[in-house]
Amino acid sequence: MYNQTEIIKDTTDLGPEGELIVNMGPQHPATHGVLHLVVTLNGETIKKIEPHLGYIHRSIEKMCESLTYRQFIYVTSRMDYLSSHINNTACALLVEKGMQIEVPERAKVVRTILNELTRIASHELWIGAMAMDLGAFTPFFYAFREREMITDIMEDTCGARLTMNYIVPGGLMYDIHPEFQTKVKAFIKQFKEKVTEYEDLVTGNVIFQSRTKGVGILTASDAISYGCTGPVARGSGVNCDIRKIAPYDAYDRVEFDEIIETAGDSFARYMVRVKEMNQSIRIIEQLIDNIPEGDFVGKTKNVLKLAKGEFYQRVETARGELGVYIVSEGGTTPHRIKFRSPGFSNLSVLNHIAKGSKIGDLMATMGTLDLVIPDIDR
Amino acid sequence: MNISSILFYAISALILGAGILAVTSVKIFRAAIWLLFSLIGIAALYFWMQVEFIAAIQIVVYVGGIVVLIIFSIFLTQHSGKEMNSPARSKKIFSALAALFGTAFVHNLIVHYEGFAFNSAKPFNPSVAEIGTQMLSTTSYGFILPFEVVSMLLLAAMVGCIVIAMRPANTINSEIPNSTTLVNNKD
Amino acid sequence: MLSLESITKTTQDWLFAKFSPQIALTIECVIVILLAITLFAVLGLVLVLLERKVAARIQIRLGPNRVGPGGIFQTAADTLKLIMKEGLTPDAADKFLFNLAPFIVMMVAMLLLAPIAFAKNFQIWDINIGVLYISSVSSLSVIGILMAGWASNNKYSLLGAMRSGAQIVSYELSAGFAVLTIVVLTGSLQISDIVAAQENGWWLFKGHIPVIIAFVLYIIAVTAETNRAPFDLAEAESELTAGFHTEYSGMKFALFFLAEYINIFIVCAIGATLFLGGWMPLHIGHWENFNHVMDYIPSSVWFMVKTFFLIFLIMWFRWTFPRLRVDQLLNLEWKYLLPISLFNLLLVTVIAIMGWYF
Amino acid sequence: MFLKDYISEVYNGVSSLLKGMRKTGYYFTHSKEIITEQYPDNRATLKLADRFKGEVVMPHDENNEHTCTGCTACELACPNGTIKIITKFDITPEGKKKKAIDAFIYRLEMCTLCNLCVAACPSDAIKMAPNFEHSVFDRSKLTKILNNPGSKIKEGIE
Repeated sequence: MYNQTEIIKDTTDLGPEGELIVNMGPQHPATHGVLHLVVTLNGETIKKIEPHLGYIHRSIEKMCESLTYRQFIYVTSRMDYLSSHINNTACALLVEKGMQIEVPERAKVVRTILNELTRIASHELWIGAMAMDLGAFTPFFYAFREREMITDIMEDTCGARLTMNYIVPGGLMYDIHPEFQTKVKAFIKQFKEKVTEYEDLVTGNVIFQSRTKGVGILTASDAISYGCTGPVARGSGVNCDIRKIAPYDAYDRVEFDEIIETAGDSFARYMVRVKEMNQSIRIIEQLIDNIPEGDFVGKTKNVLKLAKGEFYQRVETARGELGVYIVSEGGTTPHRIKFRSPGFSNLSVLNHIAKGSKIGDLMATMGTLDLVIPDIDR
Repeated sequence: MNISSILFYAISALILGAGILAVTSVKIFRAAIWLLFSLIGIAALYFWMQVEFIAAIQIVVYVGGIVVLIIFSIFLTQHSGKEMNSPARSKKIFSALAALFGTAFVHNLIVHYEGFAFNSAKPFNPSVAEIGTQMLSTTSYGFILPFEVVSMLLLAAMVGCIVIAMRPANTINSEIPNSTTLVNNKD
Repeated sequence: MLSLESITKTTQDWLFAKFSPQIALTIECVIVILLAITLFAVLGLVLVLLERKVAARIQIRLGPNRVGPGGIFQTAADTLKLIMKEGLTPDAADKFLFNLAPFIVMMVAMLLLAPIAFAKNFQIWDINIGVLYISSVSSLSVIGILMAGWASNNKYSLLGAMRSGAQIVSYELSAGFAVLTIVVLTGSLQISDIVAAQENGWWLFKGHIPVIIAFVLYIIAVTAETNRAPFDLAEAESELTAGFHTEYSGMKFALFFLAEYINIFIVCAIGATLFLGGWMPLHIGHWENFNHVMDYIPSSVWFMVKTFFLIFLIMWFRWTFPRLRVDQLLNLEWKYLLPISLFNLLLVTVIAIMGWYF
Repeated sequence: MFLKDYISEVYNGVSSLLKGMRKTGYYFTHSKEIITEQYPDNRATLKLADRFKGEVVMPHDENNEHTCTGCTACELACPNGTIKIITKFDITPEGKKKKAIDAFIYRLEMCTLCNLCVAACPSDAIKMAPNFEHSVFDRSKLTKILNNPGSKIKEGIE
């Protein structure tokens, strides 16, 4: 890898053969956080991209080792903060699996609904940010208007808008808000009306299409060998939806399609996410009227202790497959914890797929990889 | 001395000063910028002479075209920011001699034919339509032949550009993925 | 009726009666310069506020509304802030050119103001090659941008300047061809002649579909020439942070910012002059009463309304479309706009020769 | 056919752009779609969700009594060490010693508002309050003592 002195040396001078080395980030409007890309350019053409991480490293894995199985869940909200619910679900599922806790049906269904709402919210934010990367500012505000409805629902039920910490091992922290169902239905209604706006402004737009079609092409075999998951891999024709492959919570009882596009370019990844939002709506519609009555949290011991051994649980976040791996020594805290975050693998293909394209294409490619830097750099 | 002649001397000073700076500057980009000012000064001189059409063409061709081209080629060279080495003394002396000789020659020509007499005949003010007609006329003093020769030259230059800019066809479609390599990893 | 024409005429008469011609001319020059600077300041404030309000309305926001009623002093406050900020010059920059560049850009914008007819007989310089003058002088602004990009000694700036250079040089062609269609129809390059030719109807309505195509091409080309979205590659903030003015701050940045808006005003004013009849009121055929009512509206109001309509159109583009990529930008010009405008010019020439316009 | 493709390409491109402009034009002309909330001005009508997790408070009743027994369950549940409970022994009228809280120290600047302390409390002595305007000029003001001065534990709470 690069060391710091090398970075400084390289970037103060022109490289060999007229190469231009540009530091994009850690403070750059298109990197959505503190990602640092050392981009080697030849004119406008990209020759090499080297991502540099570490600007927002908070050693979350190490922190989790000193927290109990109830406490460590809240930290995971801070990894991929746009799908914090799903991160929390992954941890709760792992603890439940390790201790054989029975989760009530009500909790399972509510978790599923909330996970799908989180996915929609994340994709809404992504669609706005993606349009902004390509220079269209307005869709951002339209997307945030719908996302605001979701965060309002979250605020009502979970008490927070971004880092909810609503899911506990065994179920939910408290019952859903009495108006939860009506609000979710109102959201579905508005979403279905307004989703055509993205088609008018973004999807169908000739400039947007020409910016994304045939750009950043990732083949299916490359997607697998780089470990890509989520919409990035599904845009290349790999079916890798954990909700289908290894259903958790209430995903085994709902009907939905795994969206797969085969083109592998930025537009395919874009379309996967847009269509996934519709599938999420479909899942929510099936569940929202059928939330079973009963307890919202299962019976758990006061002090949670995982048996000695190794445990792994994977879920599908908005960005791809999140894996939680715990080595337990039988105590109240994990001995070793490891998160397999989707963003890290998705970022690793950037050099491969953006090489040889223009700087403008780098933005389109990076936008559709949907990078959340705290997720990559835990 | 009226305002008009003050303006003339100011413009001339700009042209000559910028010209001297253009040849003496050690930074190539600055030299280009001084050349630009010199050329703008010449356009200003045309405006002063009230031949606006020529002045506008001077700006379009020299400033908007040639200087921009020069600046672009400077950008494409590597060491555009570095200071150039000062030329050898013998080169300097010969350049100065050449400049002096040129000045003397031009001066001699002007004195021989017209002198510096101020010609105060009626102002030269052709309409744009007249210029257009003259450009395409085949009568005496018509410019149709040079006009067409220049068009041919430009056409040749354009064809040359296109040939240089075209890239080989095989490099375009090499990165499209093969859609038959789709893999399922269902477990 | 109080019009700008009578004011200028009385002023001029008074000056020439009171002073010797040379002094009167000098005083007139000073007045014109003061008026131009005032116009610049006012336009800068108004257009920036207008842009922010238009953007806010399109983006379902309210926009600036805290400084003054409805936020009308927001841009004044911003200007004050920019004046008080330190104008930094990077250490490794070519300091002379770095500081010169914003002034070049501003100067070009000022020069372009000369031949614009703001109202009936209210024009700084009715030069006989008006349109050619505008297209030649506007080609100078690219020099300022190239200078700024190079002198900053910043890679983003350099890339932005290169893009901007390629963009302006190529889009000048189709803007020029669009302007030429009107020149062909009018048979004159002088602004006052072009306006006078539209007395019985604007060229946009008189000239059939080719002129409408030329109008569309003109709007696209000038949007690109003024570096506005969707052609704002020179300052594409998601790619190059701020392009050629990355390193500028304080008043030097403000000059670039102001010049951008002044340039928009100028190209829109020219567009309004060429295609929408300048200060000519809207006249429809033989509706005498209607035409009479329209004549009561001062010519300066007509001019401003048309110009601001075009400015709004350009703002509307900016807040709707994504940005093009640099090679697509050049593709658009060389593969679409240029062939269409060449063909269109041919069509207009045929129409002009045959006299098929109204 | 080449020319036909060319023209249809131009037509489709332009119509897609016009579609987008129609949408933004719609929003430009419909001012009731504006969603801006003018925050400090709308404080009076601002309605926060009742579950909003803003800070931890300890409710007291009209007799200045709370229900905290000082069991330190919240202190143990907190992942950040936000809560510190200092206990003392009160002498009840019967002459018996009874454990009570001296100070319930809550450090807002360290709190992640995860709600684990509230969930852990066996006697519902603390809860989350929907306050979000927490900015102060001095960091030490964020360290709060939640029990009111002179407050007592409610009768019958063990």
